[in-house]
Amino acid sequence: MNRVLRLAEIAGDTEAVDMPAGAPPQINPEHLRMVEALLFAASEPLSAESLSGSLPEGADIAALLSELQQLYEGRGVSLSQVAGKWQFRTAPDLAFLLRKEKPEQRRLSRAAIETLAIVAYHQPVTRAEIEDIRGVALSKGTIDVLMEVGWVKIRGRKRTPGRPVTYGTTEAFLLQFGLESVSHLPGMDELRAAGFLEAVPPSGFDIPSPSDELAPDEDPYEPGDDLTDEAPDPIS
Amino acid sequence: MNRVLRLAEIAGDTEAVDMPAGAPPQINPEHLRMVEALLFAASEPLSAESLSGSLPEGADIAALLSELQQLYEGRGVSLSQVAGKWQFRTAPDLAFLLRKEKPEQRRLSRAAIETLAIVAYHQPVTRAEIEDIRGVALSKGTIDVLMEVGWVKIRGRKRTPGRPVTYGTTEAFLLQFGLESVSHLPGMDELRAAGFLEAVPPSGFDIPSPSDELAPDEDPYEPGDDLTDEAPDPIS
Amino acid sequence: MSEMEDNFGAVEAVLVRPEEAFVVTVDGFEGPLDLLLALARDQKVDLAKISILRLADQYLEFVESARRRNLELAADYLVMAAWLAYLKSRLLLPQPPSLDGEPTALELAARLRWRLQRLEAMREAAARLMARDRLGREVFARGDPEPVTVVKLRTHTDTIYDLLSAYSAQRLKRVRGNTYRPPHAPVLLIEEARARLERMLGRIGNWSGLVSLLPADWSYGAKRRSALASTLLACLELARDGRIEIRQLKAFDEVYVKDRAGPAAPEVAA
Repeated sequence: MNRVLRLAEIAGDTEAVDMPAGAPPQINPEHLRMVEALLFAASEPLSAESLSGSLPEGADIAALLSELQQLYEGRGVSLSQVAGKWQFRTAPDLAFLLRKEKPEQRRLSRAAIETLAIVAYHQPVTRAEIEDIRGVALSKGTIDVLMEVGWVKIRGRKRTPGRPVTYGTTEAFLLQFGLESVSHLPGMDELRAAGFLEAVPPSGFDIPSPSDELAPDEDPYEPGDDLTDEAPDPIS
Repeated sequence: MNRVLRLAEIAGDTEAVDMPAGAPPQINPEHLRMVEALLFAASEPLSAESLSGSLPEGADIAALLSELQQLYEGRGVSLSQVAGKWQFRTAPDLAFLLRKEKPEQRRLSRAAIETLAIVAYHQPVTRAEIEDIRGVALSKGTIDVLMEVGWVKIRGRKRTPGRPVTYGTTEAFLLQFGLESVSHLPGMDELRAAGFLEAVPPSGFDIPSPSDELAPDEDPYEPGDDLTDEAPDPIS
Repeated sequence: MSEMEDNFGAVEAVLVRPEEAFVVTVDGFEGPLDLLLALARDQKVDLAKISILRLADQYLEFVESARRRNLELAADYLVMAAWLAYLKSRLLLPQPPSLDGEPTALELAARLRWRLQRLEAMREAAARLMARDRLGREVFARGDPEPVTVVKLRTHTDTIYDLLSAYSAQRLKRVRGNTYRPPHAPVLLIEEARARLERMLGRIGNWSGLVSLLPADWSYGAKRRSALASTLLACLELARDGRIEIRQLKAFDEVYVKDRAGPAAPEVAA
């Protein structure tokens, strides 16, 4: 009931409806309109901070966002949290309506899709580690394709002999797949618990979790570095 | 009340709320969601016909649009009709949110400040007179810049062959330079006292006393006049 | 432990030799591990409980049948076959007591099992990922965003001081400019005259008059005076350098120039 009243208040005139006593955090309807307009107008997701910057001092941005999210629940457009930011997107179940003559996106090969998943779940990960998981050499173009699409980036270098570069996913990846962060990847917890995110079979080692933070044995990537992205080949 | 109930129905589950008997045109909440998503994702305004084409047979598009319009009334986003087509736009009163003001400090070029000074002291003054005083042809943009900044305006036309327009300074000019009126511009003695001129200026050197009043040989400027602001070019 | 790593690492290093950057797929398999995984699925048991011995047999059989069909297998498939044959033989033999860190056959088998499970887990993860609603495919952002417009708030820093000093300086300059402006005489620089003469060397006739060497458009008025002086000085410099000879019969008389490198007298230098 409370909910409906607040909806009415937002939709119509403010005076007419009394806020029920004991209503949860006071939502300023003007602020709500502003957040709505800002998110609606933007072509990119907006962070809570950047929204704050456009709102009057003291606006409770977290409460406003959660109110707005509720307001749009079940509607044709919904407020989603992606890459730690906020964006209005059409409801997924209406895909049939909107998926029209959209130019077919470049089809990724099976190898590229697997590699993308391995980079996403295992990041930071080196080329050698990807090859170890797949049990096959990565063909030259696979990572290039993923970098070209903008989903994978070089994030650092591993502090091991040869200092191989490490790969990770980008913000564009999170936006594309509608993920709040890499720790929200589907099935992440199960994979971690089963030890499949490790380089060796689990035997009581610490279990790493993918993160955008530099790993303890990772250095930030400096573009000035030479571009060899592999450890010296032990064979050749 | 009816309105609020329908809002709740759209926002939440459909079963829970009974439509009051005798409710106006039956709005199918699924259809409403579809119209909402279509309009949101469209890159240009959509006509009722083209919306119809995407909706299931028999959807009452007029009722849906009017319902959607009511739903967004007073919100941060509104459904508006332009040239017979429909689109979501941010509420006009929130336009200020979508405008960022970026302060920028500028200085006039040497030629521009010289020209400005000549206009100020010698007004009403024609382009040819400015060129004569400066001894250099005025480059095309110089007066435009001063007019754009808002410090120089066309004030009249000189009663001479070709009726060239005359320039003068504006209110904004006085504000910028802290002058009460153009007649308060310092004269020869004051310029000398302030050290801008040497004690004994060259012979034949004089400083005019400018005025806002129309000069005896000046006609007021009528915007209806043809827009040539120059005397006919004697060469071409 | 570390030796087990090394041991296994060696096999893997061969499996992923970078020079085999293009992978020959065997009946659509992406490498030996992929093939093993497909064979393991045939056993229709949980991968964790898969019989490595049976898997090795299936794999070796597959390789054998490929060979019978004259299919050329990529080297890494053969390396895997050799390794599986080795593992199989060790699994069949009675387990020797573990030598100082050397992985046992059972450990090697367990590790292979784990790698198959991990690959399958990643495959499933990839499938789940690709099944998500994707932006621009299933879900859409605002089709017609209203971008933030940046309005430049210009403020001018020009002051009354700037205005008055520009005006005074400009007026003074102009007034002075009208009273005395030193006329600019045309000047042919000595360097230019010399450069010109040097270009003419070899083409100057015997004892040409200096006046005939002046540039055509410098042959009258103030320009002639400047050109004459510069050319004379340039001639003196060239004469000093021994490249021409100069002669004048008497003061104020015509000056004559002879090209020492001229075609008429090539070996005069002596």
